[in-house]
Amino acid sequence: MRILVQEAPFDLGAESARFAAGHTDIGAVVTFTGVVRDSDEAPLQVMEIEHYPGMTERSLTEIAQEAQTRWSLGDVLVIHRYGALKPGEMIMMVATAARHRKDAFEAAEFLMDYLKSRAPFWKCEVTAAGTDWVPAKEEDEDALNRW
Amino acid sequence: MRILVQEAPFDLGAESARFAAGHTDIGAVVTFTGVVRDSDEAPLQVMEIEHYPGMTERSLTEIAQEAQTRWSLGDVLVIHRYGALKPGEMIMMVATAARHRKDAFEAAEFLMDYLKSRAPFWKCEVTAAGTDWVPAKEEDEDALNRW
Amino acid sequence: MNVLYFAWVRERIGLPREEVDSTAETVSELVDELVAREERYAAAFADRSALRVAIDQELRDFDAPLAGAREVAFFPPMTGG
Amino acid sequence: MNVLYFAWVRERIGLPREEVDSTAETVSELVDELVAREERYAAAFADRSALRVAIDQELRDFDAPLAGAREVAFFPPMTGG
Repeated sequence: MRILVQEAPFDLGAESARFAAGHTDIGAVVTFTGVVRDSDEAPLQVMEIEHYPGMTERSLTEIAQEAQTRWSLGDVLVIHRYGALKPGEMIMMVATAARHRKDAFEAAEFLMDYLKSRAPFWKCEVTAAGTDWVPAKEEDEDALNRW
Repeated sequence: MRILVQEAPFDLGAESARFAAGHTDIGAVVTFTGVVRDSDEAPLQVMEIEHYPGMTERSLTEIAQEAQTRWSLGDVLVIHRYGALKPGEMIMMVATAARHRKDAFEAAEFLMDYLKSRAPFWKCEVTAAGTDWVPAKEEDEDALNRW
Repeated sequence: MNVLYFAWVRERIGLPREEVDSTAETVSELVDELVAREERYAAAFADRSALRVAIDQELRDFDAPLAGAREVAFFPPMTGG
Repeated sequence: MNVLYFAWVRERIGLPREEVDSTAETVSELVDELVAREERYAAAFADRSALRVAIDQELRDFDAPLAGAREVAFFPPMTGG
């Protein structure tokens, strides 16, 4: 298990390759990558991501451990950035490895659902019109109920 | 959309990075990678993958197009290898890009479910005990019913 | 028409493809003709429910008509991914 | 105890953290004390249902006891991922 909280960009290619390499007891690797998307209204200048140092690492670790309890996983990786990100930049990634694809997919979706609503990150969109804290979506809170 | 059927290894890192790069209208990228897993019984020497040239490309294209019809996707990638593969080698990958994570996850699972049972590949496991054609799993056929 | 075999169907029949002259109107009739030829075909087609068929690279049923078909392929259920 | 504010709660109150001397027994009582202090706290805590609270870096409810707490944090619902 590997949990990284960092301001610097990460290399999706290198991380994916490293994560998937050298296993002979797993058959399935799933990755999810979150990308800064342009705002629906005004062009996005920057996405500011604030977090709660200490609690962030703790909650990501708890979520990853919970995934390992619920599914039979060979490995789990979570990387989440904070700071100022531009449109098109990668915000975060999770990766799961399992013998079977169902476990790898479900665990990755579980990680994402929990990370959205339970890891202490807050996004603020900066456009020419000003700054806006991204509101939490009810559907993201509802997504937790399926687990 | 990009469909590749090839004997040569592919570079998961480079493919993932290229696929996810340079979009500002997508927020979610999901990849699935299939890895040659060691046999449950005897140590696996080689996994021989046979396919039906022509029909393979056609069916992968149809499956990817169907995914693009059913979900709002920015892009789809499918790479599938054939030939002799060793344990730990990557067999195939799919990648999906979408505005929202639900579309990217569902489309990737749909691609995998269809690819398992509807793309003309056949796997043969070679161990010290001989060769065995991997039987199709009933659960893989059943998995199609959810779409 | 061109008849193709894959995986253990190919192994049992002993070749990957052959040109077959046939007046069969459906896939089932074509299989009947092949089975009547030689034991190796009978062995390959012993359990048709364990087989899949494609006509011109599209999955079809065994009762599909062969009119106009250029390529017919027989194989076990697929195991991609 | 150490009280932390994040996102728009931090912006409304105007600082990211402060040391607070309090005899509040629950989170709600602590919020009542803060709100009574100055308008900027009242603005930040106007709608408590829009806020989340963590005690020593664990998510808790507003009626959670503060006994032994070293760090209390207030913030809007999280938007990770």
